[in-house]
Amino acid sequence: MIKRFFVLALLFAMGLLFTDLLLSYTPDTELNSTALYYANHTAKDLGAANIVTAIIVSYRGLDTLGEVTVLFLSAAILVLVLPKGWRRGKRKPRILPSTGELLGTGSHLLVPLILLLGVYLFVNGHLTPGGGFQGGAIIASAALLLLLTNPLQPFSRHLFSVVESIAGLCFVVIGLLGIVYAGGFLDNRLLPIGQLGELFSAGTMPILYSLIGLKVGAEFSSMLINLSETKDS
Amino acid sequence: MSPLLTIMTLLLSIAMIGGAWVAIRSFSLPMAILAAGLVSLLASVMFLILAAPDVAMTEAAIGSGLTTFLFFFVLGRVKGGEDD
Amino acid sequence: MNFEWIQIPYSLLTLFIVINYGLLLNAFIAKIAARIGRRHGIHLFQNHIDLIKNYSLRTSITHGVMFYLGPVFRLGGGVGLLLFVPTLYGSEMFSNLSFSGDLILALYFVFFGALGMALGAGESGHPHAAIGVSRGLSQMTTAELPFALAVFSVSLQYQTLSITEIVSLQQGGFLNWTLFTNPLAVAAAMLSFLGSMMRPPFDVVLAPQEIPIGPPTEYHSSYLAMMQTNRTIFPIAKIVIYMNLFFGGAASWPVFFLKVFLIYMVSVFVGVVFPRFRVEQSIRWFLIYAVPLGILSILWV
Amino acid sequence: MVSPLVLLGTPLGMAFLLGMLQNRWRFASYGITLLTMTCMSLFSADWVLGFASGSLVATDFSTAGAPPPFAISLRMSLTEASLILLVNLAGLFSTLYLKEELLRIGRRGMAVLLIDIMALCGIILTRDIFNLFVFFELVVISTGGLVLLSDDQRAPSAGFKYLIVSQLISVLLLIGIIFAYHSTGTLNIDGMAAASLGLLKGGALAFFLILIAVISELKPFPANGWALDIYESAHPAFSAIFSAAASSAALFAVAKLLPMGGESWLPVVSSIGLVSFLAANLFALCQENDRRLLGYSSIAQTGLVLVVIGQQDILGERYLFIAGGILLAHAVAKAGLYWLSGLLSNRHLTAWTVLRQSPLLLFAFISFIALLVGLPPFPGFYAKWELVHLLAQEGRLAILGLVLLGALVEAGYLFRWFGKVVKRSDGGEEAAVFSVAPIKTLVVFAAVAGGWSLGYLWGQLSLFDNILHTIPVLFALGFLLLERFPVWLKNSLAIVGLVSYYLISYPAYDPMQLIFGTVILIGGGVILLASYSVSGRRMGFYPSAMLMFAGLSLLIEAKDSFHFFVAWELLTIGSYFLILRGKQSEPHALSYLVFSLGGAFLILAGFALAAEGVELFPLSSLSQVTADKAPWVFILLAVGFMTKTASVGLHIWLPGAHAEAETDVSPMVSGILLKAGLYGLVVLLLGMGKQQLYGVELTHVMLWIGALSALLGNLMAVFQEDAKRLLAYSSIGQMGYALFGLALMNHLGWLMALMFVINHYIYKSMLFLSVGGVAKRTGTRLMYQMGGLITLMPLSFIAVLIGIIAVSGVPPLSGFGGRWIFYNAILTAEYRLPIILIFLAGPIAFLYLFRLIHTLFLGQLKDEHRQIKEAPFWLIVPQMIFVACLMAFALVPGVALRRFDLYLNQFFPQGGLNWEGVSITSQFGYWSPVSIMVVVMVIFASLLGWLIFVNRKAQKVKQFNMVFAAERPYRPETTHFAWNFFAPYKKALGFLIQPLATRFWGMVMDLLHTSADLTRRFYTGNGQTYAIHLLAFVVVVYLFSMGSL
Amino acid sequence: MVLIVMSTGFLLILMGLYGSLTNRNILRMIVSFTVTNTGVNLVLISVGYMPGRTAPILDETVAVSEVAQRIIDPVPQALVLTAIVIGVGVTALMLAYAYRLYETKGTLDISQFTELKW
Repeated sequence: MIKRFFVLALLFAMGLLFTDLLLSYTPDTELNSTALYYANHTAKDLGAANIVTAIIVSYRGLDTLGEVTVLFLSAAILVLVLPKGWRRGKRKPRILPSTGELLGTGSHLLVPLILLLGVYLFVNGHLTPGGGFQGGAIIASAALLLLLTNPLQPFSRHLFSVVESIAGLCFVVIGLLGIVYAGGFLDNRLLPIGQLGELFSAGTMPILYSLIGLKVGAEFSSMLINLSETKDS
Repeated sequence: MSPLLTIMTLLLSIAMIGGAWVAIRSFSLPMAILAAGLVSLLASVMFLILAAPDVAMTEAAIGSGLTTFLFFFVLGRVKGGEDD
Repeated sequence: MNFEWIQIPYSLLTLFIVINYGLLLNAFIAKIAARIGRRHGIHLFQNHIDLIKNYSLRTSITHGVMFYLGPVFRLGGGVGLLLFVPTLYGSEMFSNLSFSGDLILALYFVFFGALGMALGAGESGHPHAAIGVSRGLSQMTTAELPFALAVFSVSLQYQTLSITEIVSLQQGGFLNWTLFTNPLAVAAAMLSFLGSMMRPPFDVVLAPQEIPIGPPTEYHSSYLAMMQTNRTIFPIAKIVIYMNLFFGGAASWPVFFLKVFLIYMVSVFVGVVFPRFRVEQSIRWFLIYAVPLGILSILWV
Repeated sequence: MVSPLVLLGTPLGMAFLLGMLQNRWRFASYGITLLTMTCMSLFSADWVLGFASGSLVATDFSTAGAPPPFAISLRMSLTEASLILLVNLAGLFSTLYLKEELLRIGRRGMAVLLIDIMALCGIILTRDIFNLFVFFELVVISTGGLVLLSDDQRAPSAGFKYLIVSQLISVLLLIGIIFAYHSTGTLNIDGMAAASLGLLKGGALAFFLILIAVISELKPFPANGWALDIYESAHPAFSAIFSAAASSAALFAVAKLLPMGGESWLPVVSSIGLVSFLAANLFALCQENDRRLLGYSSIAQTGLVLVVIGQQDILGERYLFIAGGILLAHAVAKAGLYWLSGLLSNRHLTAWTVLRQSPLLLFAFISFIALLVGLPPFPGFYAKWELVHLLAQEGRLAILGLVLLGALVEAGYLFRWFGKVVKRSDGGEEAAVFSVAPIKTLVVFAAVAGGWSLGYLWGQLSLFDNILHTIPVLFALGFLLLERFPVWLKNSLAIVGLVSYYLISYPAYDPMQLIFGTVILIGGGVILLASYSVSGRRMGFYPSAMLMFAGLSLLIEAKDSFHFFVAWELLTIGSYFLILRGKQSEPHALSYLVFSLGGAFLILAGFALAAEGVELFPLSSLSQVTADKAPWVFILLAVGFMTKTASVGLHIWLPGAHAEAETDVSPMVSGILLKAGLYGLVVLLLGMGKQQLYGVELTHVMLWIGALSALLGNLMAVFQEDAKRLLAYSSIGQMGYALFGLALMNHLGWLMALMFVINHYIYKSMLFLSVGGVAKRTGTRLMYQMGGLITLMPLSFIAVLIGIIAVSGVPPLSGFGGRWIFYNAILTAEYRLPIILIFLAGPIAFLYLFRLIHTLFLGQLKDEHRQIKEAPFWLIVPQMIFVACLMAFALVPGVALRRFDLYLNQFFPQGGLNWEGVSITSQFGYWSPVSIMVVVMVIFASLLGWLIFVNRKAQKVKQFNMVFAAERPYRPETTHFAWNFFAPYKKALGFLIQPLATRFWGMVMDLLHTSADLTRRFYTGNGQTYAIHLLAFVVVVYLFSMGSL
Repeated sequence: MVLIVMSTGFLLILMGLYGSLTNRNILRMIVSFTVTNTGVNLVLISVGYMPGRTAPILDETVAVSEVAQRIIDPVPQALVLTAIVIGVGVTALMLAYAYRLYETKGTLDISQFTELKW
């Protein structure tokens, strides 16, 4: 009880801090210099319609690289963290209650569609809302669906890691090529930027975002699979 | 800024806070997880209102969808631990 | 003041006079004590006879090198102390070997004999010797303190460390004596004097020797003779220092004999009146009564 | 030069590549990892060299082809390059070290390790604040993975605690970042600084959040329970990275961010650092687990660097030198210690005793500890020196004091540990195993090499000379290489070295230096003769001894405060190692070291206060210290020096240290080392003269201290049962005399003090040697267990006899000269009261001296000692030399003193001595050593001769002819006459020697320990509580800083 | 409106923190942290919001020439995207840890994992 009280007092103080922040906040009426630069230069220099994508993939590409690395790390560490016996249990065949006709058939029907949606999202990431992360998550949801229908679904873990690694490697290599052949690391002008609004425009941006999508998808999937695989229950 | 939007925001906010309350204080852990997912989902609606479609999609897909499933996968493995 | 060869026979002469006077003095005091106790007492020359007898005895017992050193140190200390201090003021003949050093030399040479005796007694391996020594040294540390303070006070008073000069500054009437110009220092010194005379109430140091098997049993014949000689010389050598520092010194032998006798009698009287102190009692006594006097005397100057 | 982006991209790419490989290609994976790490290290080394040679300037690297504020940019300058070199090297060596674990865990673990290192480099390089956040998260997650490398079952819980806390941190960081962005319109750190974020509306709060989040990554007290748990349970090689690399990176991040907030935040940072530094050091006192202890120490050191960062406003261009010195020294040492801990199987501190099996590893261990504590010649020393000076110059005395206090506590527990390792017997039930793994050992030695080269580098970079360039130090270190050779060779070399150094340098000495120099170098050589009696190799003795002598000889040559202090530290360390060699000396060596270092810090503070920003402060300018500071400088320095001379109150280290030291070490530390303190006082008093504080004459106070030391030292010596302890206490008394003499501030007082320097050296060395020889033969130092040794060890007896006559000041030996000068000196003194104490002290010396000689050599020979032989030849040789010296010095003291007497005339023109022929005259009295000697000898010889003559036929009486029998009591020693020898004396004066000082210092230690032990319990081990601590920390800092800003 | 969202965000943060600091069950702590993360994301987005403007995407309604006047600040959105992904990474890791801890002790009570202390 004392602890709870103490926590409340601390949070109250934090609340004061936040209130302070809140009260000192005045919404901007004009874009600040950074945002203005992005607004004015994205289309012209990078040829991307979705400014957020441009920022993520190009201007702040290093962040994104770090971000996919976070996922890569999480996926890798997940395997390390989970107890040794976690995966062994799957040797024992289990009798599971049927998941039902509807789910089974539905999933077989849905999975390709979902995959397609995912791919669409990240391929068009530089033009429309959505991109690699969203697309990757959706691809992972396909894997999830398969898992739900059949928890014993055999997945080629190696396939995931190869996809993941190749995507990551390509990302890094393209980024580094940017230093040599274009303005800098992850400069998308490695390829011609093309016409604003077209699919094959914005230089390497769609490629990079697709790589991100693949990588994220693979990582999420392997995370889900690793967490779902059962020991004995 | 239409008043409609403001009212919607307000309602969403209230719903989120309610959801959050359930998430942190609910007796049942699955309920808490679902409530947290719901908060996330409502947040993604909020993001749409705030003109951030990219974020909204991500939050919906990852924050509310994927995370919730991760939780349930683990929850299924910890027998008896959920009530500690 | 430089060394000349003639000083050697002069010093030996001093030594001779002092030994004889000392022997007689001791016998005289013993006689007085005996008469007070209605006994007949010793013959006045008994000490002479004993001494000569002991010197002529042979022994076939030794306890080792240090055993020899005991009496040697002891007597060497006594003789040295006597000779390092001018005996008669203004007499070239009886200023002995005082060119070697000043008051400080005398002050520290007092310890020479004590140290030697302690060592020699220790060599005998007799436990009582060690007990006596430890008591003696313990008592000495505090007994000497008031004296050291008084000496310091006196040298501050006269701004010199030379004994001859101190005496010369006290000439011209007994009111010039330190006894009257610096009574506190004298008081402190006299209390200290009581402690160093090996008489009651401060003679518990000697107690182990009184036990039949104590060190004197081991030190016999010529050893004993040497120690007896020292017993004779040492108190007088010490009194000479007191006399020079506090009582105006002595310009001639009669004055010398008189002053030494009177000073000696102080300790005798006190000894008759008080019973023995234990060591820790005497230490406290010196610290409580004598040392403050000494401190006051220093502050007084 | 390789672009920093490649530096980040390559390990990342390789990590991705590892993800693709087959699980079974483990060795290939490991090879790739190792290769990558090596390349990265080489690349960063290339950068460092480039910057160091001056061919490069700091450059920004932009990404995405857009200019910096709009795209993420990286910066590379000397600082960044050095730090990433550090990070990569830590990574490389840890990879080597982790070979087995990595092969077991497989490619994923290696990938995580690579990414961890990469992310740390990213934190250092990036100039974008959100990018910083990303890299921090990467570090968090990879840490979460790498914690699992450990076999420790508790590691996962530690990792989880870390994750909880890092969640909180990231919340704070993100909110801070977005509001900072809102205020300034940029995410670039430089941009934010240019827009002075701290001054904008809401900006201060945003900055606060960012700052506190990054600082939280530094594990500040009290929000650091999680970090300790990680340190304790993680694999040591990972802890090495976590401590060395991660902390450095986070510290750099703080330094990078601070310009955003402006100068007003510096005190906040300083305070946080200071609290961490003190608290962590305090808590470390109670640690028994090695890795947790190292964890506490890491936190403390990080706190110290944080203090430095917070003080950058006054450090100016030396900022990097100072911060870098502390940071790099800590990083190398801590990494080394963690690697070392991996070689041991047991986690208890005392388990490290197995290191004794390998002298090289022991050397590594002590090198690391010296690096951490900041002893010369390591970088921390130079850094601390300059830091303290700059702090003093700006009057930031509170910080100065607290930093030094913390450093002292740190030195305390680290050296306590070292002492245990060197001295404790192996624990017993759980004997630690000591794995011999060549690669791991190699890694440890890489750290050792790194530490020493950093020491050299910092010496070169410092404003002063390089310590490693001074001949005496090199000579001492050279003995490290000779360790394999036998004693006789090393000993001869040492003696030749000392003597030839003396011959080279003495023409340049003034009389003052000459006296000290002779005592130190020639005196040292003489004492070293005794070391021939030791056979074998005597590992560790010569480097330590020579280090001490190096320090001593440098001390008297020092012209300025820096060299003086360096020498002071060197001699302290050297003598500590020497003392530690004694069988039972562990606790005493520790208290010696703690007191000495405490004293040294006071001296450091004193010099710093005096220097007032002068880079090289000549000792002669002590006289020009401004009047308002002078008394304080005087007090600091005087107390510092009096610690070394063991003045009463600060004396409790001495008896144990001197008594427990080895036979030939005791004379060195007593006869020679104590003089260092006197030399310091001489320098101080010559420079500053009399000082007054609040109307109190400070030399007067010293007079009292000296007199009290003389009295109490002697008094305590009287009651010792242990012969060497008795001598040790007597040293306190003797030093009291010398201090008294100096404090008299007149000609003769100083002459007396100098005479004590010579005399005390001779007779105390001699006594320690002979008592040591006796103790060696009898196997005990307790006096009541000895006796009657005179016939068996006559030469030792003669030495002691002469020694005690000299000590007690009885004519005719040289001790009397001292007393005579003393009396003359006090006749002109202004203060009379303390003299009384000295008077009392004098005869007391008799008591213990008599006891010493009597109970050892006289009395009854013990049965078990009947077969004893005279002390070894080489112990006797120096004793006889000393006897000869004493005799010579007694006869012709003028040889040594006359020149000095003249020399003193320039300081105290009044009251010199007159040297006419053989007699010496002062204004008050006279003294003729030769005639005294002749007279005494003649009397003595004639009496002795006669006695021998008449008793020439005497036979020796057997000792049992005089002992009476009695029942043997339960404790036989209580009936021995030598037991409790001066019992009545104790009854009378015992109250004076109540162990007040011991009790006081014991109480201080207890208080420290108890409070540390109680408060550390708030690290409950509960991850949630740790998170609450963090939150509370944030809130408290928020309230404080908002209140003060 | 922005202020409403922002205060909601802050409130969610505080509630999440409260939940994670008072619930002893590890899974509940993690759930609470996701609530906190959602709150953080809300705050981040609301800071970048400007009333009356549209999403930072160029399409038929937003011409290149007037883009600076029409769109809202894209930077916070980019940051939030990154933050969400990082958040899920950390959450996944914590969940895995939770299971690992459960395996060792058979409990999810955080106060049971205190072997390391002091």
